[in-house]
Amino acid sequence: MSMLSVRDLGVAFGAVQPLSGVSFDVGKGETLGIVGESGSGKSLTAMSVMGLLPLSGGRITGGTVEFDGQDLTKLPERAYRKLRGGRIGLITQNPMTSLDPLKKIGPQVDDVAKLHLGLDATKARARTEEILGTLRIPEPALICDRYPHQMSGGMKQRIVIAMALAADPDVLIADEPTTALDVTVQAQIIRLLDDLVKERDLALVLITHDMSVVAQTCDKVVVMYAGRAVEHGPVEEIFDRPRHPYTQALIACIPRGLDEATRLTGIEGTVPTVVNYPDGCPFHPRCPRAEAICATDPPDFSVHGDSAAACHFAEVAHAEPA
Amino acid sequence: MILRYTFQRLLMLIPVSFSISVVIFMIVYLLPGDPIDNLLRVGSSEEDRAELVARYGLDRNLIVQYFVWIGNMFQGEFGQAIVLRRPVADLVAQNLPYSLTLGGLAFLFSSTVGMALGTISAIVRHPVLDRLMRGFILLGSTVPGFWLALLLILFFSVNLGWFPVSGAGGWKSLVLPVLTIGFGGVALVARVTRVALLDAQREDFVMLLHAKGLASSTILFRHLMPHALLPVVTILALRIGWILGGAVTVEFVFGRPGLGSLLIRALGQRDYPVVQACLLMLALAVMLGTLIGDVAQASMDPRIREKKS
Amino acid sequence: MPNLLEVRDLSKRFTSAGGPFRKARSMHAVNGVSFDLPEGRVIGVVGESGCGKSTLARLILRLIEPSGGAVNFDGDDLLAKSPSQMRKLRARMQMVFQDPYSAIDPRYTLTRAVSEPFEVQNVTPDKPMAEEVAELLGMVGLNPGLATSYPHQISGGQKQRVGIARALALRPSLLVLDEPTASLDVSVQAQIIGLLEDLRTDLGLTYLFISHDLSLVKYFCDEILVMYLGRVVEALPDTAAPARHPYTRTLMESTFEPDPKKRRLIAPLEGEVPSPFDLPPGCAFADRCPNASALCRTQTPALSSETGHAVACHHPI
Amino acid sequence: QDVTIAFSASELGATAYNPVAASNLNTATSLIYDRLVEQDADQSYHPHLATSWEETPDGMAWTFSLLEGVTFHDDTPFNAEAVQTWIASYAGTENEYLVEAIGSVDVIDDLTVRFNMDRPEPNLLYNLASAFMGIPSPMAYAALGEDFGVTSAVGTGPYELQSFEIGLETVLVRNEDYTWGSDLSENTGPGHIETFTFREIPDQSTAFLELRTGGIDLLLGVPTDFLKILEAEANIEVIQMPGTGISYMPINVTAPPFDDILVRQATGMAIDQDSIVAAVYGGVGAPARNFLISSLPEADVDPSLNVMYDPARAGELLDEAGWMLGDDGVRSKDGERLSVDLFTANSTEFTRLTQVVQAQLSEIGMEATITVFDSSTIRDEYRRNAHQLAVRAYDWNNSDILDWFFSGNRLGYPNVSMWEDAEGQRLNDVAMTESATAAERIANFTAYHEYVLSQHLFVPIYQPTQNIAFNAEAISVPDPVRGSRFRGQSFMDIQVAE
Amino acid sequence: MRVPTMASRSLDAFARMSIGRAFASGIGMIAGGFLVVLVLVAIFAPWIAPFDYAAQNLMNANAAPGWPHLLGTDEFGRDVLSRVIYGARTSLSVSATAIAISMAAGMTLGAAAGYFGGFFERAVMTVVDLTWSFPDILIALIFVAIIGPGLTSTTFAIAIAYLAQFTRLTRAQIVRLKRETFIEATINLGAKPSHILLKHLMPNAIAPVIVVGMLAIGDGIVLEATLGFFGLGAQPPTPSWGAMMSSGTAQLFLSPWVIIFPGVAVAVTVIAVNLFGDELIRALDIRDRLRGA
Ligand SMILES: Nc1ncnc2c1ncn2[C@@H]1O[C@H](COP(=O)(O)OP(=O)(O)OP(=O)(O)O)[C@@H](O)[C@H]1O
Ligand SMILES: Nc1ncnc2c1ncn2[C@@H]1O[C@H](COP(=O)(O)OP(=O)(O)OP(=O)(O)O)[C@@H](O)[C@H]1O
Ligand SMILES: [Mg+2]
Ligand SMILES: [Mg+2]
Repeated sequence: MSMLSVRDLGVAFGAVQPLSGVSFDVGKGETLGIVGESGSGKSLTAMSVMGLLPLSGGRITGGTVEFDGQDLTKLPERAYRKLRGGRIGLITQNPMTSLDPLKKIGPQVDDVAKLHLGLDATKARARTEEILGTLRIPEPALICDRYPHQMSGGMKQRIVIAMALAADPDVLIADEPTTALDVTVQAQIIRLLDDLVKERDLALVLITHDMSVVAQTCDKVVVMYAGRAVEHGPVEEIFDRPRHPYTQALIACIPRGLDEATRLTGIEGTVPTVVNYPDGCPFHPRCPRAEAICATDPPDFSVHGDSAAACHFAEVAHAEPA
Repeated sequence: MILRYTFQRLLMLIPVSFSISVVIFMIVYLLPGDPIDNLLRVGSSEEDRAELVARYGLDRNLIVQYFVWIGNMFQGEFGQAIVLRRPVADLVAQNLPYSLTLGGLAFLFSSTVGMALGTISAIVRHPVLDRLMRGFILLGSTVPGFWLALLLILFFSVNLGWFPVSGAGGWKSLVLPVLTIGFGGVALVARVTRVALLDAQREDFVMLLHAKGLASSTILFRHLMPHALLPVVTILALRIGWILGGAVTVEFVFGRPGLGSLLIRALGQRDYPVVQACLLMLALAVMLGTLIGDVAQASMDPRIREKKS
Repeated sequence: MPNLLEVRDLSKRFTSAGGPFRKARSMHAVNGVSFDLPEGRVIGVVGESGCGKSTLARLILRLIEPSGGAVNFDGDDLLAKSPSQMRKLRARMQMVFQDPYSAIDPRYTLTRAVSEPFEVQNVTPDKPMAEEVAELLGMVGLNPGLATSYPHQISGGQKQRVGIARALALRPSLLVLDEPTASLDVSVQAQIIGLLEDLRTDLGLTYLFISHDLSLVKYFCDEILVMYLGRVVEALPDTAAPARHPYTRTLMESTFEPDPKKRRLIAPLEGEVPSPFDLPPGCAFADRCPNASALCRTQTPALSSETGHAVACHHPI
Repeated sequence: QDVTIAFSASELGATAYNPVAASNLNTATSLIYDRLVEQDADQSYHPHLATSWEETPDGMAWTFSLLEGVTFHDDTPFNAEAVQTWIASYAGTENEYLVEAIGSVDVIDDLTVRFNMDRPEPNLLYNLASAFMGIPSPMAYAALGEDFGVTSAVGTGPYELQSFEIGLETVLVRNEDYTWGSDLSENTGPGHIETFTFREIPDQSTAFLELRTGGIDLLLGVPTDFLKILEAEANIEVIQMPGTGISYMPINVTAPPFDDILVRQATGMAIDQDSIVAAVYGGVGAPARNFLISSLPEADVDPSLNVMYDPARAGELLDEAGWMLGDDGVRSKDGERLSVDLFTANSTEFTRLTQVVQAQLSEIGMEATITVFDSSTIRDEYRRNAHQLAVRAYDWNNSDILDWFFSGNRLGYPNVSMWEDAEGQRLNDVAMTESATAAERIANFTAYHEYVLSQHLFVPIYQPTQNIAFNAEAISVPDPVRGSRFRGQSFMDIQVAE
Repeated sequence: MRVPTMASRSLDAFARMSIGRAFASGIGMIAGGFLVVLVLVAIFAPWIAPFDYAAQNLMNANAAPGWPHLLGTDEFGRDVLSRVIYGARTSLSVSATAIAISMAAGMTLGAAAGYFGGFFERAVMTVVDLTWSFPDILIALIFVAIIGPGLTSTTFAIAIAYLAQFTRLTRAQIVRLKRETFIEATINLGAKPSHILLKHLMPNAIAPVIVVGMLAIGDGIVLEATLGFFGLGAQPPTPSWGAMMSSGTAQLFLSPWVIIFPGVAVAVTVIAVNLFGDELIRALDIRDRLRGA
């Protein structure tokens, strides 16, 4: 059963529409990867789900965000607040700046349990220490008394995760949780998230720009480009039989050290920005197999088993990889 | 922790105070004119002059003079005013309370009202209110103080007769001067608060606070305000010296006594010891302000506490 | 092949200024690094953030003065050069920087940025400047039509290309690449890497390639130096060599394969990277190392090489 | 029961209530101390602490009988000994000249003293009536030393010093034992008002506003241009008294082009005193034609020596001196423009007057550049001999002011004209020390005055009146005022208005 | 790592600079237009002013606004409008000259401090910070006390009072720019220090300093007015907005126009300067670079 189900989501800031037509489902014990290059709208998707768009002046222009059967786009702010941090947790990209530098760690984490579980100060602290413990943070009591700047990036990211977990959420949204971290630390955090999904039966939305991370952790993938989902499906389908030329190109961009055969060439051209999103298929200016129709008609998703790709040539594409 | 920090900051003030004291000591030698001339009886002889010079120790080597002077300062011995002919300490003691009262009230007024206005303008997103507030802030930070004072006198004292035109008697005489200084101060504090709050709102962690499900008001008061306070405290701390010394215009217009007026008067009369004492007091206030600001910042911000200790 | 670059026991110690109330603290950002870079080869340097990679690059180019050691460039002892000699020499050893966004003066057009090398070295190119610039831009795959653009008008990948063009303007023999793609998207990273590969073959360049991405280094380089807290802990003679240092192995295991079928369980790594300011005695990795012995905590292992595969470990794998 | 008074501009900045040593005294001094004699508006002398006096015909001795039952605020008695110690205490002070002619003081009995003179001094009574000859308690004077007049001031006057904040405020309280007021006041003691608060308001125009808005009850010096407005106010009454000084423009005779007497003379003729009185001072006060106030007999000089407005003649004189009018209206000589510095002090009145003077000088082709200084810097400038012209004023109703401002011993300041002249010095010495009688003194000073005028050392401009304004709803003030100034004797008669 | 630094982003944006953009917004146009007109008025004062600013007419002193004296006359019967017009000359030129001197000196000091660092930097900054924490009016008063009253000393007093601001700002810019990659890259090309300083550091540091200078002209006008009010600035009869107001509080009662109009002139000008400066900051997108200095 899917915990979170996004349908045809669109977002606008004033007149610009940086996001449209994003759909995905994620169920308990499942990890969904959202992958895409910078500016493809990954964070916007996360913000929409969290109901935090108004903070930066954006609004949802269409589609639904269903959580546990209720449409969040119509939820009043007060009720949303209960959900946020309570049943839906968020982990942000940069652990360095995600904690209030003026407050000690303990209270920052305590807040969540106090707010959503109605615990008093001592119980909340006990809970905090317990969670820090489960995240393999040594000496939680000591850590609670520290300030953010006294800790390493990996440790801070764990604190942020602890905050997201404190109220035992059903859904966890992790927006590039490891991008700013070193590889060894990244591996630890990913492992931690993996364990959590299994232990707690979480629904995890893992946003990343790194296909390798997706390959290692996700059950399902949504590939985004220029504010749209271009392909989605089970992770193995996507890697084995990518149907969208963008997905194919993305996979081809990963350096594979031991596999000298493939030479890296990248994708010609540059990622479009919100102000110059192309008509038709957003990828067509860079697409090796683009034809006239691509420049005019936005492609619909064509479904292939569990996966679907928004490409006019999805069938052909798979037959002979670019 | 914070005590240790304070102590360290205090120690660090020693070299600064030393250089300030040298500068202040030297300023007096840059002033043209000679207090001895003011003191000398008309038609007196060179010997009379030499005697006076010796009496005030002006004949000694500059360095010796400096050390004698600074030594005396340390013992709270400010010397005798040359023109006003009384202990400088008395003069300072007589004027300081006026400066402190006026400065203190203006400070209080501008910080409380300024922060309130700044906060309101940062969080209430009403275009008309926003415009009004920005207009007020602009006016407050650009209108010359003495002109504002004149207008206030014209309106409240001359036309309405509510407050005295000048002088330093009773609370009523404080209202207009406090308003005059406060107007600029309020605008400044409001602007800094506003900008700081808007900046703080953009910080990454704020989003996470919202994501925790905290109410906006909680976020404002528990998390944003402390951040906004940091620059406000800095600017207010700097302001201490400004208010004490910068009030001279207001003191002048309202005919109020105070350190500023005393300094101006002493400058005019070339009364070295008084000039030195006033400058030293102001420098002290400035340093104290910075110190208070630093300590207040450190007590609010653990990062500063650590970096500097 | 002769060695274009010989680095011997290069060290850099940073000292945080002590005040009357603060202890001066010092750290070894780079500690006794030695290696040879033969002409035409690519040596990769990998390591985690803060391990001293960029510092090493700067030391080699003498952008900062080392605390000890020697750098020999094409037979010249760099550290013995006077500032003006050094300025001349720079034409032959160039660097591409990590952050393309600030690598070009925002007030310079691309033409001006690319012709600046000639200006500062006071050399006149064989061709007219405009042609030279167009050629350089073409060489790095930029449309010469962009010549009059300002940096803010082009993308990050294009900026990095300009950075490369500037570095190549004076036809250097050595190019130090300090994480040239770390702030770029994967698709652009691939473009740049491809470009660098082409340039290397076309111009016969020698690269010192710095990165935190092991798979990229493995893809791009001939030899790999693994750094940990200022020291080289392992020198892999080729990219297929198995890790002998436990740290290298951790690094390799932490690197994800882009293949969902090759999932593996990542073993948790104990401990944190120690502060470079107060390193424990002995091997800096000891606290996190599964094989650490008492010896590791007292004695720093030297980088010893048998069979050309050097490793600094008391208990190599 | 508390009356607040603002000093006039010229009285600001007193640093001590010490009549013996201080060089700057304000009106409050005259309430703390009594004098031996008082001078009335008609220049006549009246007994006060001295009930009567007698001068020997040769002028070499004066005998004073003292009032009985007078005590100082510290309850020590006022007697002959007190007078003796007091006179002696002037030695070495700036005010020593007041008693210079007195050789010694004999105590004849408890209430009689005799001054033995070194030379006749026709001006003795004038000196004794001056504020600088208020009599302090000898005991307190000795005990307090430098602090006398600062921390406390002890005299026999109708009011006692309660507090003195320098530059700010002086509070006087009634001396309840006072019964010895002079015959210049109706009330001989104690005063009607319990407390007098004297405020120093630096800006006269602020003081004026204070009076209008009820912040003060009495303003001792009203700038003339405010008189009309104050007269129109229902609650405010104005008293005008003859002035005791003049405003004038000293000329530095050592600074070219003023080393040329023709240029000096022409400068004098450029100033239109009548129109200044009419326009700047609203017709109040009188034009000054020479250096002394016209009530002094020495002011009555040969009319041809008086300085009169005559721009045509001024032009001729300048032509004669070689300064020719240029196209731009400025004269020049040998390619040098007739451009001079005009200094003034930074009070509202001076800067106003100076700007009018500047405009009038330009009429004869002299370009004057104004520099405004604060009052003590300007003295430094004079001493440095950096000035050419200046606008200033003095307040003194005795002809010996000529000595003060023109003696060759005081070049720079007060001799702002920088005038050194053997004949002048001779006439000065004669007038100051060799006059045996009042008539002789008048003759000598007139001669000196005439010689000074003949040298064109300054330009007389204006004789102000003393203007006192008060809030008639708060207090009543004696009218007419007796005495040469509005001081102690008049304050005795101030009452709270019904 | 993937996020471009704040500094480089604002540098990028800065390259888009053009003063024209500041005029683009409504407020920018009004404020900027006003300032342009004001400067023209100041330059062409002799042709614009209806009367001679120094011509006295004592018989028509303190006349209320009306015809022919639109803004009334002062205590000497001089035309207030003409004096306000000429006053613009004094106020603008004194303030602009002062700020120009201050900027030149501050930029030199600040650049040297920022570039060389070390003890020199600390010494310069300590002294400069000291003058900074003292109220500018006090600095000006002390300075006037040292070299005497008049426009020259007012100019220098204002210059000194604002020196700290420019020094700090320039230093901050240089220190920040020194960390930019392109500086290191240029050094690595073999550039001499002079090339770095003159071709890269200064040109990039100059824009915020100029904008702050523009804003400081507003403050300078107020300071000049204040000194004039104390009688220390322009000497009579030269009109300056501040000096015109210095004839005492009673003037408020006698002829308030003499005090109100120059004050309005100061206030409106300074407000316009600030508004336009704000627009410049917005147009050049350098708000971030003005922080912390
Ligand atoms: N507040 C905003 N106003 C206008 N446009 C915005 C705003 N926030 C984001 N955008 C635009 O929306 C697009 C998607 O942004 P988003 O942050 O979701 O990208 P992302 O995929 O998370 O990129 P990254 O990998 O860099 O984090 C971007 O092009 C961005 O310019
Ligand atoms: N100029 C400097 N002064 C003091 N410390 C420095 C300086 N430059 C670098 N360091 C320190 O030296 C260490 C190594 O820095 P370096 O930049 O070489 O690391 P790096 O391996 O390049 O890291 P990254 O992957 O983050 O670029 C770090 O701890 C850094 O803080
Ligand atoms: Mg994002
Ligand atoms: Mg680096």
